Amino acid sequence: MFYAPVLFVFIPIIIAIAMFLIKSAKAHYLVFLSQLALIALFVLYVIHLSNDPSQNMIVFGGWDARFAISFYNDKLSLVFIGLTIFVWLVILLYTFKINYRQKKLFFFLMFLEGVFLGLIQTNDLFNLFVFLELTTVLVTILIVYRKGGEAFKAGLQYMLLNTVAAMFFLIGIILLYYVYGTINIRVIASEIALYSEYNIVKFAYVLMITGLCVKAALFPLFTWLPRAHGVAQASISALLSGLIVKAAIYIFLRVNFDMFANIYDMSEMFFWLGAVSALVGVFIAMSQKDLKQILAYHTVSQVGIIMMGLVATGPFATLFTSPGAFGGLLHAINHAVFKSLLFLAAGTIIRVYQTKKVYEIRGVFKTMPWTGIVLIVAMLSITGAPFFNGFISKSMIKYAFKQDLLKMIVFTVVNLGTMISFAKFSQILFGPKQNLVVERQTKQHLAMSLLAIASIAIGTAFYPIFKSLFALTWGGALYLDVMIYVEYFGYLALAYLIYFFIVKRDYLPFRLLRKSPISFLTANSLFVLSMIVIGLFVFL
Amino acid sequence: MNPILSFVIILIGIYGLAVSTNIIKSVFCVTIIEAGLILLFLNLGQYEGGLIPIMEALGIEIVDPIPQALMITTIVIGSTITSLALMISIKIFHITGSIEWKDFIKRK
Amino acid sequence: MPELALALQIFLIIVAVAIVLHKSKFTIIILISVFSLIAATLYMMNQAPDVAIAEVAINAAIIPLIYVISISRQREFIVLDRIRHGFIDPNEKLTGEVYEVLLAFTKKHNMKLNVCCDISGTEEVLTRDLNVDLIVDKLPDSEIYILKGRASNLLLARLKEGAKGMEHIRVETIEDGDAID
Amino acid sequence: MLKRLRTVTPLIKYLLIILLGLVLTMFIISFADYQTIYNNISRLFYQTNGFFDTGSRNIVTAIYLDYRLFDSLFEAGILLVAVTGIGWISQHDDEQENAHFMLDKYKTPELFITFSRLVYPIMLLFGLYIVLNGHNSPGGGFQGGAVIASALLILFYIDLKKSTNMKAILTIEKWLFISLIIISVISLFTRGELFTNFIPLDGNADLKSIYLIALNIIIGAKVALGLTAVFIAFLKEGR
Repeated sequence: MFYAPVLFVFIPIIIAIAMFLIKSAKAHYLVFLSQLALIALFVLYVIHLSNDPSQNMIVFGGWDARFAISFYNDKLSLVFIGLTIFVWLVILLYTFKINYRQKKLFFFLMFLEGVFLGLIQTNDLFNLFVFLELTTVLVTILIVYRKGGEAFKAGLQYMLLNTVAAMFFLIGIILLYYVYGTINIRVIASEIALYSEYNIVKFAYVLMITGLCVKAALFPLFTWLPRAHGVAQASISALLSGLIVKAAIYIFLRVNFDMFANIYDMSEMFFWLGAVSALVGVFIAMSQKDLKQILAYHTVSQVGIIMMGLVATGPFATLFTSPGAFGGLLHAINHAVFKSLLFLAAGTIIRVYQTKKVYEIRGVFKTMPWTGIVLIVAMLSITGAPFFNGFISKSMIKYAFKQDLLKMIVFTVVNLGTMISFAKFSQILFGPKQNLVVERQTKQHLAMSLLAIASIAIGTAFYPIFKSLFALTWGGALYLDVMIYVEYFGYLALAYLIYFFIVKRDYLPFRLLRKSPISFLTANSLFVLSMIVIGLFVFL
Repeated sequence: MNPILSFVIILIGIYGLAVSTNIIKSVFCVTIIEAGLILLFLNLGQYEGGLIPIMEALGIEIVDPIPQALMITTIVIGSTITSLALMISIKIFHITGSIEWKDFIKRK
Repeated sequence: MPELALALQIFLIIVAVAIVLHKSKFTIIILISVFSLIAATLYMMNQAPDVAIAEVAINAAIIPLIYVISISRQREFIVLDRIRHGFIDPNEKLTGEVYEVLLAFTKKHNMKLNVCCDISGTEEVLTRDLNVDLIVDKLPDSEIYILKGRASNLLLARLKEGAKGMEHIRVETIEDGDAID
Repeated sequence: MLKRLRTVTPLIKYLLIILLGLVLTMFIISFADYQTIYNNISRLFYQTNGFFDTGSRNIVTAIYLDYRLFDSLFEAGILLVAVTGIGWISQHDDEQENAHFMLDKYKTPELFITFSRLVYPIMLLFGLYIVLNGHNSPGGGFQGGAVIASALLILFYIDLKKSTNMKAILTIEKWLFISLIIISVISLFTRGELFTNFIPLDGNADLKSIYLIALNIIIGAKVALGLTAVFIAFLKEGR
């Protein structure tokens, strides 16, 4: 059991290579075998760790941890491992078909799973960089997998921007190595206060955070995300939006909360970065007409909300005890669930209707009832309806800054914007039954139902679940309050009104927003600009 | 002095990424950034009188070996990124008939 | 020899600036090789022979070759001849009206015409997987040649404009079957 | 106005240069006293223990084949993934007939052929030397593999139509990757530690070099095959 973290990485990779090498068609079923093995291993490992928490670190080669690579697991990484395995199971179920093309897809998908699990567990900064680059390469290949023209363009921009971001992250690593003599995250975390007044450490921090801002698609640097997520096939989009974006959030948690342990008080800056990207994401999403682009821009805005939550309780928040930070983390998990569901459902609809335009799709609920139901679940989740998972994390985040009026207003506007654009999105549900060929898609429905169940389960039973998992001391008895229902439906009614009287008319600002004005070249200039801004905050 | 010059190379790479008009040059700008980064890291491991990190005799003073080991990895990673990007750029050319960034913007 | 290293590093900066500012594609490849070689020398001066060998072997030998190949691929205009006879014959000299038009067109855009004739497959597969820019077909029982290409190809739009007045040539576009899933 | 944002105007260029100057200033401020804050604890550790721990005189090899073997595994992995991906994008992992192209009929110059025939065995030997002596002299699997790959590339340039089985190369590469993992895991059974030398820590240096040479050979073969495969994919792209 002690070596389970290594197996998490290598089981999917070995299966991936086996997929490539074995010619028989039965090899396709290996992916589910590996997922079952991973789930079993995960459960056993969690039990093992809870019995003996001291065994949470493996140093490869048995050397001093300072000079070698190590894997480290705590509550945070275990949560993300569980989430990864779950989302991957759903995605594999959704994409499962037996043919040659699919076999190659499974090779990349499974390899990516192994790499992603390694990325979560690694305790070494350079190893983290290697995994990051491997993720970038794999994701690029997955984006361009179907070889469309737009996909190639999006993939190239994704790869170049993210590589540059990773390179700057690496410069930060270099400078940290230079000062601390090690690149082990735990060791640096324990010694960070020794040299944190040096300008060189501050500069390293600036570079690493700037790199992560690109990876997490925060405000001025988000342009690669909608392009990449909009053109990939449905399951890949779900994976990218649901999970791969969270890699940046996860590394941000590791770097900002663990390693630098909040020695630089940047919470205000991060809050406004998150707030601006949430607002911009939501406003561009409102103006879009393409089904997948709407969802992709919502990823930008939701990542902004996660960021707002993580830093809401001030600089010295710890992850599992303060409502804001925990709300942000929970929202990252919830977002993985409902955004994957939205993308998968949208993919199913697009395949049947053969178009991506919101205004051309009507009558989904009557044509494809089951997809309609899960889509409603996902939309209620993302808008924060009571009894769905989005509500829990959003109310936690809201609770964290209930004293601050300005922050509250920003958050409410973002929430309202989300509702408005989903008022637009929900138009596809209504209307008469369409005469379309709907094939039987048992596996797809099963995959989507899994996600919908997870969404409702977290929403209704979150208190017992999280109390037992993380020993929370607050929360509970939330649904007895009448105000939350009044508030939600009030905002919903307002959102529909605004949609019908303003957004639907498609005024000039929306038309301008639709053509996102930031090209690849401008994005690079903005990269430098944001580096300066973050630098000014850190140095002054 | 040397680390600063290495950092200048990185900045030139960034500038190139922001102003270069076609894909080929952008891809090479990533390589420029990478070369500057490697030089920066190697410069930092230097000190007066340090020798090549090969222990031909015991007790000699060597330069820091970690940067070198890490930078070999970076070179290999950089080369794979470059080749993948070039392959995609060939495909883009045959699909859109151009590899200029300005032709990338969707015309609606 | 710190002075020499300093001088080389400044030279490296000059080469980098030259690469960024230079316009011609093929000159850049020479500069790329030079850049990598100077960088390798600098690594050697920084007591890093391992990195220098890796840089010389990968970034100064293999990568420039890949650049050469990909740039030359990006100057090709690949035409698939579906007719096999009359317009183009692989073993004979190339003649014909369409050929002249295409030759003039590629010359104007500083590209090379590359003609192939023995690939089969649907139009979708050809233009998508095999990089074919243009498919030349002929209407049965008439002298009209049909040139087909992807709608998203900018060159095709220019070709269409150029071939407007010609009687025997008709340019058609194939819509991309892009990303409906 | 929107159009202006999309392209880089001279104004933005000047602004960008100013911004880059600011970044440089930040860097210079941070590096004001960089030589005094250097933490050489790692360097001293590898200098004193490197040879005894791993049996490799070349400390760089010692690091990437022993202390940080896990990185090297995934460095090989990234090459594997990229090669497979390039093969997928260019569609040359299938055994397809090469199409007949007009431009490809040109001949490589005779002088180049004669010269290359003389050079490439030397390069091949040099590459092998680098791979085999990676633990004693500069070099190792990655560098040697790259040199061997460039020797093989010369062969391809001599005869452009040389037929290759891309699928076989990719398959061999996968097997090499698996054997790389297996060899690095053996140490779990002999020493109780993952990803290190399988020969016990107190074994002598010559014995330990068996492991180093074996790993270097596999990595060398993998890198050589991988880079050759990338090159072939480019050469035959769309053909």
